Amino acid sequence: MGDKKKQKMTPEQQQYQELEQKHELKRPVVKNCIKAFLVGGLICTIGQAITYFYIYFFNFTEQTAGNPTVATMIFLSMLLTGFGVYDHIGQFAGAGSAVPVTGFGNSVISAAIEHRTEGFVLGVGGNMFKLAGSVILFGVFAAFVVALVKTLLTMMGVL
Amino acid sequence: MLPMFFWAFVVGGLICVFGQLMFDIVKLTPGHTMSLLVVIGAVLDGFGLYEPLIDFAGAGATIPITSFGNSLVHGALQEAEQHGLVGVLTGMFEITSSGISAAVIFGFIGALIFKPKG
Amino acid sequence: MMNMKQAVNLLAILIMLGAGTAGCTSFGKTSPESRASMIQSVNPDPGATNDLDEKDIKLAKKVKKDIAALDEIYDVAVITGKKEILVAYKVKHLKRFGMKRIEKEINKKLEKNYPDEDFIVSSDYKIFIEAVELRERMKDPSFPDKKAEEQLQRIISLKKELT
Amino acid sequence: MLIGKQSWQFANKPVIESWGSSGGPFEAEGKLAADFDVLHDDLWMGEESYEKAHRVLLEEAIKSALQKGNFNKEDMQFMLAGDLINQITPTSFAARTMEIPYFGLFGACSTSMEGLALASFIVNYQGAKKTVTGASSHNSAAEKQFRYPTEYGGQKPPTAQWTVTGAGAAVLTDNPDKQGKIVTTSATIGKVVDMGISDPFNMGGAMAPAAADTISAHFKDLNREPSYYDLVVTGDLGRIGQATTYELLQQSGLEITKEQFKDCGLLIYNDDQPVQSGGSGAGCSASVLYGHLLNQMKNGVYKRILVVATGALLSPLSFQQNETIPCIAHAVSIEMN
Repeated sequence: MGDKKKQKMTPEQQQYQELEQKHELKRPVVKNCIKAFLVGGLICTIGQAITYFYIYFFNFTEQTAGNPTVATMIFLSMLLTGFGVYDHIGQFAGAGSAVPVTGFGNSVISAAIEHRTEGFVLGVGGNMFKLAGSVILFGVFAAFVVALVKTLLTMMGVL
Repeated sequence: MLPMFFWAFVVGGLICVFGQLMFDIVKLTPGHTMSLLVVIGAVLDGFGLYEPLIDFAGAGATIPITSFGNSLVHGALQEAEQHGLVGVLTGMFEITSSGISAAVIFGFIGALIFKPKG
Repeated sequence: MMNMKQAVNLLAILIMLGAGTAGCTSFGKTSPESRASMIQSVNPDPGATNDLDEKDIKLAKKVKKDIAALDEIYDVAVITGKKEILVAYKVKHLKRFGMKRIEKEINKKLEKNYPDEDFIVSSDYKIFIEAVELRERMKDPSFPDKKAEEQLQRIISLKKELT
Repeated sequence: MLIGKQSWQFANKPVIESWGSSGGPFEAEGKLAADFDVLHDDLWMGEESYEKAHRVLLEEAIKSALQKGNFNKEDMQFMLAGDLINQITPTSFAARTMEIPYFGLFGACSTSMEGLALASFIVNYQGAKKTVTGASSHNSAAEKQFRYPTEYGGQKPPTAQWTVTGAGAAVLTDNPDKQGKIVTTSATIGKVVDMGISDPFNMGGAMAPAAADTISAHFKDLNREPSYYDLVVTGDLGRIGQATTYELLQQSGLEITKEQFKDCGLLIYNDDQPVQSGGSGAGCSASVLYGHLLNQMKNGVYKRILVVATGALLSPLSFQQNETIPCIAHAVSIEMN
């Protein structure tokens, strides 16, 4: 895609962009990845601890403990989002706090809180999924396609 | 149990690093990255690779958003096993992800009690 | 105005926490000793709910020996009930990728060696803890067999919930 | 009077009689806190929404400008102002409060100089005796509209800039007594330049060519050398945009020194504030000029300055449709008479 874009540009634009690149502050990729790894890993470890908490003290098995764990993580995400902490974690950790479900929760909750000023129906209701909606769309649709293909292949005896 | 924590940390962290590379190298927006990860999760489960990863890394595989695609495929396939092709369709209507329900509920509660801090 | 809001905050959180815990406490609890089995290898004695039945106990011991012989496995609990035999085991961590395969192998092996018995096989930590818990309580001679059987059925229902 | 291709010279030298600025909590921690007339410790400013708070900012800036010059709002013939929010409602609503005949302007972050140039033009040609002009922006309102919800945990790259929560306003008059007063002498209106940058987190890089284009045009039209000015100050180019503009100017043969070339977006915050590449937004150039810079001129630090406000003319929609970012810059020269 980048090449296609470049072809459309005039020589003048290309020349400018080369000049601009020199001054552009590079993203510290390695540093960002280390931070993402540590924070993302930590969030998953907390998730693991919560899973074991539910297995230990309540009647959940390893598999059924998944649901309450996710719900608890999103509850924590709500508190952190509401108290204005999650956006600072996000700036530090990048994908480390965006990829875990807490990040999914954060995208829903932050939009809901933000648009409260436009009312509960049009504001909160209408904007809650403006960030997370694509995740749901592609999740559900990809799942549909994968399940369909797999079922068809199984029926045809390929698998 | 202790190795479980270790592997949850490592696997979860690595999935996040993958996301970070999508951000920084491919320059995708968070929305694009998350959508991509969900699709990857669904496809991996289609090949039967995601369940072993959950067995191995626990929350390291269930907490990242990829598990969302996995759980949706799982639900659909379960129905399909019982009802065939129709099951894929009906399965899609029955399954939900706890993540979505929790996010909806806590999102609304959040909007009731919090104000953005800016 | 602010105080009112804070009060509402607090109330909402309390309600949620209350609802969360109330929904869960009705389930059974396990003792700290049995929970320790999650961290370390405990190697529980095989047993039978009917502890007078020599045959059942013998069977349990034999099954345990068979399963423990597998390389990938490091801790096994076996309890024979009236009809079913519960086999809970732990898989070495690096072998967990192949848990499905291991479960199949175990099922096959058991079916081959004991074609007449009905096995419930699980690698789930929760089921393992519960099995260890049940074994501990069974050691108390005053613990009635009927109760033990009930408990076993409850564990089996947990396993069925998984699929 | 038109001079050159795209510049005006104001023979009657409209006087910037008084000025005022307001800012938010983040600006209060910045380098220029002392130059703000009103500072808030709450982003909401006691209002129900960020957009309403945005309106309050501009109202306060205008009110303090009027107050400092001993004017009533009834004295003003026109108000020329704008902001970044959809349909510039915060500014229009402030105009509703002020009850001054109103021109709503949109030039993104270049609005401040677009307003000052037009106000000078009107006053210069006796279109008005007194006008007020200004611009404002609110960080959270802008984030909400252009980027993500404020509480969303997205990571901003180092090229990103921080939208200033602030407003600045000035009163221009045709006061014949110009001795020791700050006046506007000329303005250059820029053309829209698009160098194909499409990253909305790199506004400085996108705006730099527009800034360089307008600055070059200004010196050419007025046949001046950069040494004429004590200071050439850009609106909100930030670190990347400023360095790029500087190089572009050097390439075009303008002899401008690093010391006389500054950027409002780099002046306003402390180095340890997490603003990545610097401040931005319509309120950035407005609050720095109608606060810090004019105060400095009054104190004799600068005699002649050229203010170049740059604007990125994008919308969230245009970015999502893969459009590149067209940019504009307007320059106004301000002198101590």
